[in-house]
Amino acid sequence: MAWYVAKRVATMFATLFAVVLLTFMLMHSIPGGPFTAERKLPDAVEQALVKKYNLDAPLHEQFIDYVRGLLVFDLGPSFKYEGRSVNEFIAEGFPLSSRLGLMSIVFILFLALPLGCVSAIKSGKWQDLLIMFLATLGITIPSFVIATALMYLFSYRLGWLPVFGVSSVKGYVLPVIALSGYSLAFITRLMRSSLLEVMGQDYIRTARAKGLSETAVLVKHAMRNALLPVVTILGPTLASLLTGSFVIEKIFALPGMGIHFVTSIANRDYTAIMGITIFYATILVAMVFIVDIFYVMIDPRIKLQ
Amino acid sequence: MDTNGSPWDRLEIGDDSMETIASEQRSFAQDVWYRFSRRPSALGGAVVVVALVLFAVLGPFVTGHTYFEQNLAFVNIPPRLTAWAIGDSGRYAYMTQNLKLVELSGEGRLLAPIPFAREDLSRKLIIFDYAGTPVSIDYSDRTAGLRLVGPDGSILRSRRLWNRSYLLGTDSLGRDLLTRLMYGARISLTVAFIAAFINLIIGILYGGVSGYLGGNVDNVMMRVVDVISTIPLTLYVILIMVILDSGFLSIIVALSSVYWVSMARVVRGQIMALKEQEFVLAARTIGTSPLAIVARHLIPNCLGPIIVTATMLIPTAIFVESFMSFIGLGVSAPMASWGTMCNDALETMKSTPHQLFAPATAICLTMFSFNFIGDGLRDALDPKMRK
Amino acid sequence: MLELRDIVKRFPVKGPGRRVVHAVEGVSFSIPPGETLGLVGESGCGKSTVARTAMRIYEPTSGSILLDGEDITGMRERELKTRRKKIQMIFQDPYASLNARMKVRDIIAEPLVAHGAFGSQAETTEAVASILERVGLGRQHMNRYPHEFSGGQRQRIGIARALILGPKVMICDEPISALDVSIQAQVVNLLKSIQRENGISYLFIAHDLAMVRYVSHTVGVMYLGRIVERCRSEEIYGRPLHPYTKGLLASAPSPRPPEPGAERAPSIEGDIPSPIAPPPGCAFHTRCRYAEAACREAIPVLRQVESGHEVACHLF
Amino acid sequence: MPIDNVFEIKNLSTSFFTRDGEVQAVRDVSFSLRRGETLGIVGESGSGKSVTFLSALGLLAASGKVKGGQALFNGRDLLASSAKELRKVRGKDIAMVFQDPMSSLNPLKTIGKQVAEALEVHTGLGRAEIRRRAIRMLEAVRIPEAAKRYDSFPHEFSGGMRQRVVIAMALICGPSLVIADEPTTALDVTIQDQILRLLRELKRESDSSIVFISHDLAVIASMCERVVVMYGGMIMEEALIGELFESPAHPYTMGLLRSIPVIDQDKGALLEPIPGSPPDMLAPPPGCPFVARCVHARAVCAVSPPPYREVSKTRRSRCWLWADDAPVEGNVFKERSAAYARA
Amino acid sequence: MKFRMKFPLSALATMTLAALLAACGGAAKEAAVAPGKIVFALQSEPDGYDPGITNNSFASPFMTQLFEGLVTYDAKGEIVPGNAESWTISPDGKTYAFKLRKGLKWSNGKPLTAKDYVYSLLRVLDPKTGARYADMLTVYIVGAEEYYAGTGPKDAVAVKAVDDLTLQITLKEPAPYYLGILAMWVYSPVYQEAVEASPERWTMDPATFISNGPFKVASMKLGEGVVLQKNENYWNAASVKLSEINFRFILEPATALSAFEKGEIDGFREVPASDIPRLRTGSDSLHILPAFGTTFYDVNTTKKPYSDARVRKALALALDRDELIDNVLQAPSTPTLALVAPGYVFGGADFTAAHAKYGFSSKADVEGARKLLAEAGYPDGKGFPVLELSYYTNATVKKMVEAMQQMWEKNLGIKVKIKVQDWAIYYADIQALNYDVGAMGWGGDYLHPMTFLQLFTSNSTNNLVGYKNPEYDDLIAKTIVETDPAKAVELMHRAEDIFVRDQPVISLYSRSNTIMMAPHVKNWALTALANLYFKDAYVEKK
Repeated sequence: MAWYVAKRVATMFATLFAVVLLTFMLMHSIPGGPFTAERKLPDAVEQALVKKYNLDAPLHEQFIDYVRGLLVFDLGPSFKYEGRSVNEFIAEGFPLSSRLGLMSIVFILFLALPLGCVSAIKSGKWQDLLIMFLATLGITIPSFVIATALMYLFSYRLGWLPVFGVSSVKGYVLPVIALSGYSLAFITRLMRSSLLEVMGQDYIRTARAKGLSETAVLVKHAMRNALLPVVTILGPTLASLLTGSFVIEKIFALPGMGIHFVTSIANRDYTAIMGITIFYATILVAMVFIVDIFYVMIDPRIKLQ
Repeated sequence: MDTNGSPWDRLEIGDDSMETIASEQRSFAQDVWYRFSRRPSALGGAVVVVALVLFAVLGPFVTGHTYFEQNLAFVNIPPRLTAWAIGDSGRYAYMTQNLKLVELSGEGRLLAPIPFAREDLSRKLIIFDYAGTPVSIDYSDRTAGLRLVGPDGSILRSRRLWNRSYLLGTDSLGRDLLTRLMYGARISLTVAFIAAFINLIIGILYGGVSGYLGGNVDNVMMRVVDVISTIPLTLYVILIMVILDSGFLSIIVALSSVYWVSMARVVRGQIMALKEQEFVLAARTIGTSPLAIVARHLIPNCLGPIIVTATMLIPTAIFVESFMSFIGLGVSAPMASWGTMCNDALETMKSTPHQLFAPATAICLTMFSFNFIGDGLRDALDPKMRK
Repeated sequence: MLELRDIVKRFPVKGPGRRVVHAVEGVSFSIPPGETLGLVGESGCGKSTVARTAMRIYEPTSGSILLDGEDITGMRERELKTRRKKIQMIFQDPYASLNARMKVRDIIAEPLVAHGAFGSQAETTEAVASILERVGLGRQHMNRYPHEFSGGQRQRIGIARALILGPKVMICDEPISALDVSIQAQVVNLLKSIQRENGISYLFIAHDLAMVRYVSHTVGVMYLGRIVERCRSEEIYGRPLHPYTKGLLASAPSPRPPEPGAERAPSIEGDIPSPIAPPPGCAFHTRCRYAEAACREAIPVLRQVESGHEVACHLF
Repeated sequence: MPIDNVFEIKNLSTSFFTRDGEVQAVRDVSFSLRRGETLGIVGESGSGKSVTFLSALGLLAASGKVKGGQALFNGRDLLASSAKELRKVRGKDIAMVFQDPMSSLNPLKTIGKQVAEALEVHTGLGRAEIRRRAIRMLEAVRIPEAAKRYDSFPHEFSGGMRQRVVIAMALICGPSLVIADEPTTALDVTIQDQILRLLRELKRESDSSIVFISHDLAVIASMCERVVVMYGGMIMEEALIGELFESPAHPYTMGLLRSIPVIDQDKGALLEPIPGSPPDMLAPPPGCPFVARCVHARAVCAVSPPPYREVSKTRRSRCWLWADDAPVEGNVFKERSAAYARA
Repeated sequence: MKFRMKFPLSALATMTLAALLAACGGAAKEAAVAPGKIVFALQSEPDGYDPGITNNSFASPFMTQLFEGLVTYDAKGEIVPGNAESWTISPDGKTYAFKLRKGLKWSNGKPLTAKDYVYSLLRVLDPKTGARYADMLTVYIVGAEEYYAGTGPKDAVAVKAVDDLTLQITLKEPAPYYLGILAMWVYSPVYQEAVEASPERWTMDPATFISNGPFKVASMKLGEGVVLQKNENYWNAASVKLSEINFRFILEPATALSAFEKGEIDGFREVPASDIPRLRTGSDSLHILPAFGTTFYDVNTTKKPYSDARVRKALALALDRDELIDNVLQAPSTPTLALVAPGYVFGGADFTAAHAKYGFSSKADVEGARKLLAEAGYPDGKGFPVLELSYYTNATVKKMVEAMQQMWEKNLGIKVKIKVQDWAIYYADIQALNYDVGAMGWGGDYLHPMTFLQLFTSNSTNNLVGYKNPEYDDLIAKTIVETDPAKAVELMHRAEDIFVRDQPVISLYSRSNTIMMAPHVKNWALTALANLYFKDAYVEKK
């Protein structure tokens, strides 16, 4: 176990370093200057800015500087927003995005797992067909269409829920649903196929042969085993949910991380793009790592290796 | 029973009858098709995709419109129209979203714009001149909404008509939505197919090399894949699109350069498992060259998962393309993909919902079809289903 | 014809430390032309590894392989290719050993294609047809796919593929283990008749002692990577010497119902030790009822104790 | 029906409905098992031997359907029982031991839990008592340091140990019938021998009946008193074990025995294999399933299934050659009995 | 008792649900119409809040509410005294002396004096500050350019505090429109103590964000919004009626519109084009106001064939501005072929009244355009290279360029390719003259034609078309030194004549500002310079 963790942590950092290097290179090949605003800047101002952000230094020096900053969790200043640091974008945006993400994951798990189970148990029956139809629908509709349609119906037409913002608890309803759509559908499908697979295993037959009721077989033997693939997918899912969605945040006017990322790309805000990308990657790697550890805890077989 | 012979005649058993093969002869492809075609959803998906391709390829020739031809007089016209009868002329007027009048034939054909005369701000009337007859849009009554009134101030009779000139209506520049949808299908499907195909090739090559060589080469190659998949892929696509400028080719390049990682993983996993299989060992002991082993033994045998993954790459590509369009990185105008059409229509959804409905439905339907095909193929190609 | 000298094969184990699986630890034997060497042993004893190493599917950690007197151990694949005609292999799993995506004709013709043995398609087809008939299948089966055949038929296709280049040595890696009882004899008979006609040498691997005895001229018993006993096949039942061989024989259920009340010979207790950490000394001492102190320390070497009968045991 | 029949299958037919068609896995199978008896079921893969018992216990996969027949346990038809009643029988009165000890154990649960589970379901015992009994059971199947290994996971065990656990799981409630479905097939000979010995010992200590399913006649011979031979979903013959080896009453059994080398097998002579391949159960031949491979086959064999008839008090056979109107000349069975009679 | 028993359970449930919904819906509504408080949506967060630094148009609502310079605008768009009570201009038109109001205070209660102005303006001229609008000082003030370039001393900058209440600024030339420039926020004072304590981040924290306008910052949240509250220390606090303005960032116009229609916000700008007709007839809230801005398309005059004025003119004439405005833009705007937008009135006539003499039609002049193109050597568009029409990511501009593409292709027979980029790259390309025709426009910085006309002098930093005409330059230079307004107008008209003749850009229309503001919000002002003022606004109680 210790060996496993050590190895995982080592690869984690190696991966992150590669991500940093890669994004740094990508970033410096993006055309368009970070100081292009609505109207042309006087040359002197532009030169002053270049100096201020150390953009005239050789590339490798800039990189070393950047990595040095990373080591103390300093993602540098934003080029676009005077006086803002990239850390601030994350500090301001992440809490909301992650709150939405956590709500979504709870929503997803509470809905997807039972639905997947029902679908698997009623395999081939109308319940299964209905759930699978809805799940496929969830995968097929682009999130911006879901979000817009939800807002149109529930906020604009029916007026049940606020159009934007999260000033009240109700404000979370639509963003969470829209954000969950895809993963909800995906995990429902995964749960179904995984449970179907498990239900065909020999040990399920063994459990039945012991005289366990179907419910007991499902709860005591099938569920946990069927959850393993779901757990594996949970890492990336959680990471993507926590880090926010540009689409949802834009449509519901939520000041989250996703918005910052896309606007920083449009603004060519180098440090912001890099910082947020690296943050994303870190969250993803961390989530995958946590999920892996969790996986090891629920699956005793892994411990051997 | 043969009445001539006795039931106790000895039955001669020739070698041939002993070595008969009971099952009917079916090649791999036939076998897959047999199982695939027995799933209504999968078959339905395939039919829809074929129909879509036909729709995309042949459709634009039969609508009588082109995807780029604008008619600024007929912008934002929906497929279902409220027609206001102008007197007893048998002609109708349609009130457009931007408060113009268009003359309409009885069957629902758009004829010509009715010239604007003046606006009476005090009476809240927008007055048009229909061959000497003043016809006005009356917006004085908020609760009743907009009405068309005749010269005497009486409200005109109205009825609902289907738009016969533009079956799905027009977009914000007066282009035929149906033709654009068909054309968008070309773009979206082309992007999807090409991107999926390139991903397929790269994925197979990368995964194949990594899996076949194994060892340290595999280790390094898989770390690279890990790194790439550590950044959410849409972010990469955005970055690449930004570097390359948006456009048709860029989308293909962006999608192709990123989404092969899943394919590479699948192929690698398959190859890793297969290369220890006895038939591959057999090929090695026979003296078959490594290239031939990969080409004749390994690749054909991981075709199942490859095809399934590729099938799922297509909807992914359509999806990502539409997302790119949403953030403004779609194909360049006047080309239209479903994604750009959706995006263009989103903002004006309240005024012109039909513009969103058509492409969104098309995306949905396509995704559904490919999902069903994918599910069908997964089952049909599943080795566990074989005897 | 085929000679293995002191073959050692170890596989690295993933994880911390430099642990290895001691799959084969110093196996030597030679098979004269037209004869069969049978290798028996339980799973994990290294018999399949020996087979695969002999085929150069695995590179031996040390030791050498001599084919027809020629050392093929260090040969590059290019040089090896011409030698491969002389040595061919039949695999255990009749399902996994045939490429499901290829027609029977192409499967059998593959060695010819690989070696460019025949020029024309017609010649190739003819060669395939005749070899198919040789293994008891008809030319009408050529255009079928493997999944349309039963296990026994598939195994015969595998034999045909191995046979088509006219090898001098055939490695049979548990060719009958996966077959139904009623089919096993078909395959064994076929192998025997081929040997009689073509004078091929076999390395025949199985875990069924009765079958090995029946097929082989010489039998080697393997335990944890080593040959512990080797003798003429007639003697293996008649005069087993190594305690493991004795236990193995006692463990195998008699193919006839026991006499009521008959006392059974004591069999072997305990589990097979892990090949990652084999016991020191004689690997069998953990389960051996005769084990002495020496067995725990020194590894016994395979010595000839009688004419044509070798045993690796401190007791002899 | 003799009253001491603990278990009886009557005219059971089971099919699997796959996308390729109906696979007739079990066709008109009947046999019975006496109290305390060990019955062997022998047959090749796909002969329907496992399916027969899975049908009886309601453990078939979703695609499997029992088409007809009865499975009487102590006189009660299991096939007519409700799922709930059946559950009460399963694990308590009838237990099963499956072939692959790795896959029959849930990899995520400790072996102790899995052994104890049947007790939890069928008894109202307290936790501590259940644990005590489970440990005792593990000891009974010779798991060393049973109390310590109680909390181990299956992957920490060797194959032989796992199979012992599976046996412990089956026996924990003291069932009156144990169905061992190829319990040693996945094991090495030495381990197989250990397991067979264990089973024999356990059998001696209890009065439960055992059905022992195997494709290996030798294993059956070392375990059972009586044997049922299955082929192509049907019973070919039924006999006391000695009789079967002595004088098989069906051409299939005869072929089977001849195709196995014996210890003193003449190495010069070839074995006598059964020609051909087993039938495709998607489209089984209309007559005897063995007809295509039978050297004694007659015209009638290809047309209609042979009757299953009593050959002697202890044996039955499903072969046309035993029919009353079958000619004696060239009839391997009738000639033989005629020879006996003459003798 | 009996009727109670009959009371249906479902009705109870319905009532509960209704009450629940009413409670929630009501809360949101209440917040919106609470006396003195408004919520106003902005489309984007500005890139900064420091008046000395930013030139971002999204900063405008903050600058106008938070800061007040020497002069400011009233609701009619006229320049009125702000912090300065009065001022005098020397006869040569070069020296301005401002008399500050007595008792001016910062929002923290500290006194604001002329020295604060000196500090603030000198800070703008310090290159380290990175002021984006620095040229609004360097061009005009004596010594400013030299100090900014590092070639002159700080003392030489002609911004002096004569005493605490008197500020004197000396100009290089007598720019008659200088008061308009003075009204720009770059001339706003900043609080020295706060700025020096944290030069980059003083605007990030309400505690240090000291301002002098009618409002001050109460709270700010990155990406979400900024809440302003009334500044009790404002000199005219008595007339400020709103107690709170909540500026909320809503990027998606459709969301803002929905929120507005559901009463969650009280106003927003940039109304989605296709909703304008609907709102125009169906709502009291839509306001379309003239803007001092022109939308035009830059033409790269350094590149063949666009270096030929006839080609540029042909392109300009081939567009049907009526169609573009009515059917594509769908927002009322004035078609134009000239540069200056209406709004500057001199001598009772709008500057643009003179445009009539150019005699152009808002319809396409296909004949004329084709003729010009043929004269330039491309009859029926033959031989004309593919025109690359560039624009930046924007939904409305996208529609415009697509319509223009078709008009040009149809009317001139040329081939047009559309290219879209993000603003940052697009603008870089335009600056590098790496384009054929590109979407552009200009919103005036101050209410004077010079804000437009100065764009196309040879040395203008915002001359992005490579246009060079000494005659034009000369006229503009003369205008700057002309102290007689009538003569200045005459000079400017002559300059615009040259512009129309040369057509360095293709003008399309003079812009309008659209704004949605709930009817209960009264007395707000949106000037032609697109600055929004809430200092006199109030919320009418229902």
